[in-house]
Amino acid sequence: MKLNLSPAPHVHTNQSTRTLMRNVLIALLPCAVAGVGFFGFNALMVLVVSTFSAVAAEYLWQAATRQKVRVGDLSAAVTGLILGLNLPATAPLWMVAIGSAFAVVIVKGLFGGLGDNFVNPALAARAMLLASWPQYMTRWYAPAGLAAVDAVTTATPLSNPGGFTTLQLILGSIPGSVGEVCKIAILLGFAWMLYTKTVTWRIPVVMVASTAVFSLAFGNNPLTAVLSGGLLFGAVFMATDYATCPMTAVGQIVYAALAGLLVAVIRKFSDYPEGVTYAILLMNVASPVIDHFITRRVYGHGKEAKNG
Amino acid sequence: MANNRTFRGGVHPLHEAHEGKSPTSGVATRDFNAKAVSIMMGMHLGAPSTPCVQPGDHVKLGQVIGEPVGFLGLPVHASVSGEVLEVGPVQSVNNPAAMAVTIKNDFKDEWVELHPLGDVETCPVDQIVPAIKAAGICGMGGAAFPTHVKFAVKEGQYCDTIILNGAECETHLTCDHRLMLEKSGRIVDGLRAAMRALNVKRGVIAIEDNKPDAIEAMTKAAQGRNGVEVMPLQTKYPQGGEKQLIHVVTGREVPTKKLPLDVHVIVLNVGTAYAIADAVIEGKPLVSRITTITGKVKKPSNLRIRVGTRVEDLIAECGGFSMDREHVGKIVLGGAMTGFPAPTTRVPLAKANNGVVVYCAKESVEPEETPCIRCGRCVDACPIGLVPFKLKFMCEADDMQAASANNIMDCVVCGSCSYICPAHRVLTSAFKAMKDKIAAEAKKGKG
Amino acid sequence: MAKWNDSPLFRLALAACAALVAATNAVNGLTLGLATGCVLVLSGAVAALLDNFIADEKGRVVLFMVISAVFAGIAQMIVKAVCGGTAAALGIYLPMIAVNCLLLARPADENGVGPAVSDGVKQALGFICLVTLLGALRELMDVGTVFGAQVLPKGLQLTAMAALPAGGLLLLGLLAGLANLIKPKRSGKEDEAA
Amino acid sequence: MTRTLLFLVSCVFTQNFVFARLLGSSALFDEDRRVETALGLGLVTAVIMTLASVGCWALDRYALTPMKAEYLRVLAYVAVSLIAAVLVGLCLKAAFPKLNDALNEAGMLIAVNCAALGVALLNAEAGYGIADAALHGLFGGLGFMLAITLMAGVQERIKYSHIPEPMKGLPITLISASLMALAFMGFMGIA
Repeated sequence: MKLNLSPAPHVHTNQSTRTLMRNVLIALLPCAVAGVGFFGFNALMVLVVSTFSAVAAEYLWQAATRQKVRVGDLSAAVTGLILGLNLPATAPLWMVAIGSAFAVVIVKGLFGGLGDNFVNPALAARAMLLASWPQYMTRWYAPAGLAAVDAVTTATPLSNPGGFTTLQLILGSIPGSVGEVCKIAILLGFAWMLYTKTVTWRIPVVMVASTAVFSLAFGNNPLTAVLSGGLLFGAVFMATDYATCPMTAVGQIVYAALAGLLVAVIRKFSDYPEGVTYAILLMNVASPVIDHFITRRVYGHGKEAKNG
Repeated sequence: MANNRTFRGGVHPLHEAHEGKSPTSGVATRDFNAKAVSIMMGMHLGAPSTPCVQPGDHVKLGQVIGEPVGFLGLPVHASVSGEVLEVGPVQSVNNPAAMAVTIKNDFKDEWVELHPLGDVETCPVDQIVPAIKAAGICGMGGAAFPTHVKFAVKEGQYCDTIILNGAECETHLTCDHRLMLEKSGRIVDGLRAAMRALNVKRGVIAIEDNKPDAIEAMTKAAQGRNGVEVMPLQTKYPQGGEKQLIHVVTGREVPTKKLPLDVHVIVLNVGTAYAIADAVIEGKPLVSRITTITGKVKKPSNLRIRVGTRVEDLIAECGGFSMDREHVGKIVLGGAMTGFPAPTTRVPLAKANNGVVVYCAKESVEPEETPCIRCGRCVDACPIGLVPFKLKFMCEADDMQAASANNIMDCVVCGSCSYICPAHRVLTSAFKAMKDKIAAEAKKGKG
Repeated sequence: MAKWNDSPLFRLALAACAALVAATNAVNGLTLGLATGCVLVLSGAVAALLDNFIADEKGRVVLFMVISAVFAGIAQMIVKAVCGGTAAALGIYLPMIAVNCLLLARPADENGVGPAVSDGVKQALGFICLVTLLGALRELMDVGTVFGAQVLPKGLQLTAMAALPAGGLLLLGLLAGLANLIKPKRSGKEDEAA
Repeated sequence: MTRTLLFLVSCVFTQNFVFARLLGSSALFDEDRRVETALGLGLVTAVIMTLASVGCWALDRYALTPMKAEYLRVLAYVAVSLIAAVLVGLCLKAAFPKLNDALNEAGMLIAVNCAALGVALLNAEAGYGIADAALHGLFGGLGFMLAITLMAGVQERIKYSHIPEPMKGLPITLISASLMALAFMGFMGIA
């Protein structure tokens, strides 16, 4: 009888990185299905290419740098799928593959792999694609079910507010990126992640609320501001990325509030109709500074230590 | 009754399996007298005692077989009457050569001459602490800190509350639970003795609300005893930790690098209080305790065992392994969160060992350590408010300055972070190693 | 110049980083490289000559900066006269040489004019090659030409990001990483001796 | 009022001195600079840049233009920014000696002068009046402060990341700066 002498604790939670990532993938499915439903076969190809090229890029990177290949933890698949859902269905597939590779190798791999990156890989890749090929990134399909093959440049709710009824905004029968249009699918995914405790409510709720408040302050209709563009998708799936948001609860609230402010400012003043990508990226960059200043009080430290 | 008394952080290990306690929480305690015991000299925190018997001597139950050494020294008593077989090193849980006295049990249980002090409410106050030292009593919760030293209140210090730790937040263990059900009166006696010895007005017995029957029993026993109250707490690990108990019961926080006495509180395990009552009322030394034997054994049970009983005898008493011997993966002395893995079944139990848990091979396979995804679950779980994943990076980089600057010395090594980590990273034992290293460095620097 | 990493490679990359905004195509890169190189060598020589007057380190940096400002002013006029178009394209980054070439130089060593000039020339050549290479690569990726000559098929635009500072920084970072990969990074001290 | 606000956003974000104009980028490469020091250095740089802007404007207005000595502009501006840096350095030495040592560190000294000279030249090129020049100096300095503070935070964040050996040090800082520049591009087109 060979006794195992590994140290305490001897029991572990049954959650693992793989189960967490699997929960996120499940949460993303409704958005993917809705996206393909609205934008047809091209959208499906975009999602498939983005997910598989992310996984392939991670596999090659880890093999090339002689690390243990951990593609099984599904983190590359999540990054790929989220990036795919962030792109218009008209996106050329070679561009999608480059975006996924950039996300997995440059933004994550070069910094040391899972958990070591300081900005959200999918978001950085989307920003890189927008900077490199703006012409491909701003062509939107009019949603016409599976038949939608011809790329027609129509205005999105952001570039022509008021052009769509609120119901359309919610159902998602509006032009936009593959994953961000159907709000119900996003909320379904959010509910699943809350139920499986994959993410906390703090960041998405505070970010959406703050965007609404500041949009109102800047004179936009808060409801359309919340329901249009990538806000809901960004707040639920991208701002809550573990490695890139602050560690403490208060820090996360400050992070989400500032992100909401930035979304409103960018949408109001800058050329880009969509501010969510840059707002979250900027807050990812600022999150280490937030973590530096907003820390938890350690038991027995500070003035409360003596008599409670 | 909704009970919101709890602390920040913490985890719920094996919550779905009633903290792994269901097999033994309803099983009454029964005595078990092994055929031989190996009583170790270093069962308490502090220098091990020196044996004062030779092989061949005949010893009575309760006879001193080890003289105390140093300030933290405690006498060691024979837990059975019989003939001394051997005085030499034995394999213990964390020390391959622990000096021990092995005694063959003659099952007569012939007590040595005892000097009881009488009833706890009327006995002379100044003799209580010497009696505790003479009885060789140390913390039974797991720390094994000599109780008489804990009671040594320096001048300028005072104690206004004694907390009895009945939380038993560890998994699998039900020894305190059974003790509170079966010996509630004697526990309150022990608490009263301690309160009188230190002139303390308030005694609080803290019990987690997953043991309602124990709460009821102790409340009934505490009726009419002045200054004694029972406080139910929310079930969450590590509620039984000294710092967490003090914070929840009195609202005070022990300042860093300080002791509970600096916030005028002393924390005792219910088992220790019971031992104090034995020492005061019947003059008996600490020779036996209740231990939970559970996990992959045929008949999981709570046994009142003699100090020094070997693991193999305990398992035999519980009907042996409930599976093929080869499939046993791990035998842990203590609960799943802080227990020590036993290298062999010949390891004897010490005063502070409150459980023996047998795991099958599948349960004891260490999950592979994968990269940290910075999910922050360990930060939420840490009851002390540290940032475990960052400390782990510092331990990996062997950066002692950074680790101390980030308060690693405040870590109470409770295991919550390693338990909750989805990437199964080895955190708690890395912090333990780093803490020992920093302590050794400090001692070397000072020495 | 204590804690700051002192290997020539580090200083080279730093100076190139400061020139990224201007060096968006090969021509700009080359012009800027040449101008900076000349200013560096001349300032290094003059500074070495005047060295024994100023003892402390900070004073020597100030001296070097003033001298290089003079030469930078002269260089600006020459470039404006020779190729006005490029001078306009470089914008304020041409006069910025006054400060940027300080990144390349090491005015702290006191061992006379000879080594100062040779070190200056070595750094200048390195800088010219690096900045021109960067300019060429970014031009290739942005508009598909190098020194104006059409390399890639017309209309095929690799990535517009290369012309932006973000793209430049990324490219320089990858190049620096590659350099470390090919010539494993020796510790700071060793570089000093090389 | 909103014009100044938009000017602020433009100087701090769109045309950030470190990430967009890459003036003073050598300040980014100090791995173990604490976030608090970066904040202090940023404020000091903002003051120096404002002083330099006003000084250079005055020099231009009252000395260079009347004497039609544009060719001396570079030398004059370098001199003014040096004086500004030395002046601020002196009063800093008394108040915050530790900050002063950080300021006089190699990379930082060059970065500050680079930024001061840069803002002065930009003012001249854009033909700003005294008010706009001063504002440009101040807002540019705040952008500089934000950049080096965020970079100090990021350095602290990736300190324990498992960065591949050849990428350690300068290359990874360049990549980080590139990602941060990407994030700052969100404000393209504001003023």
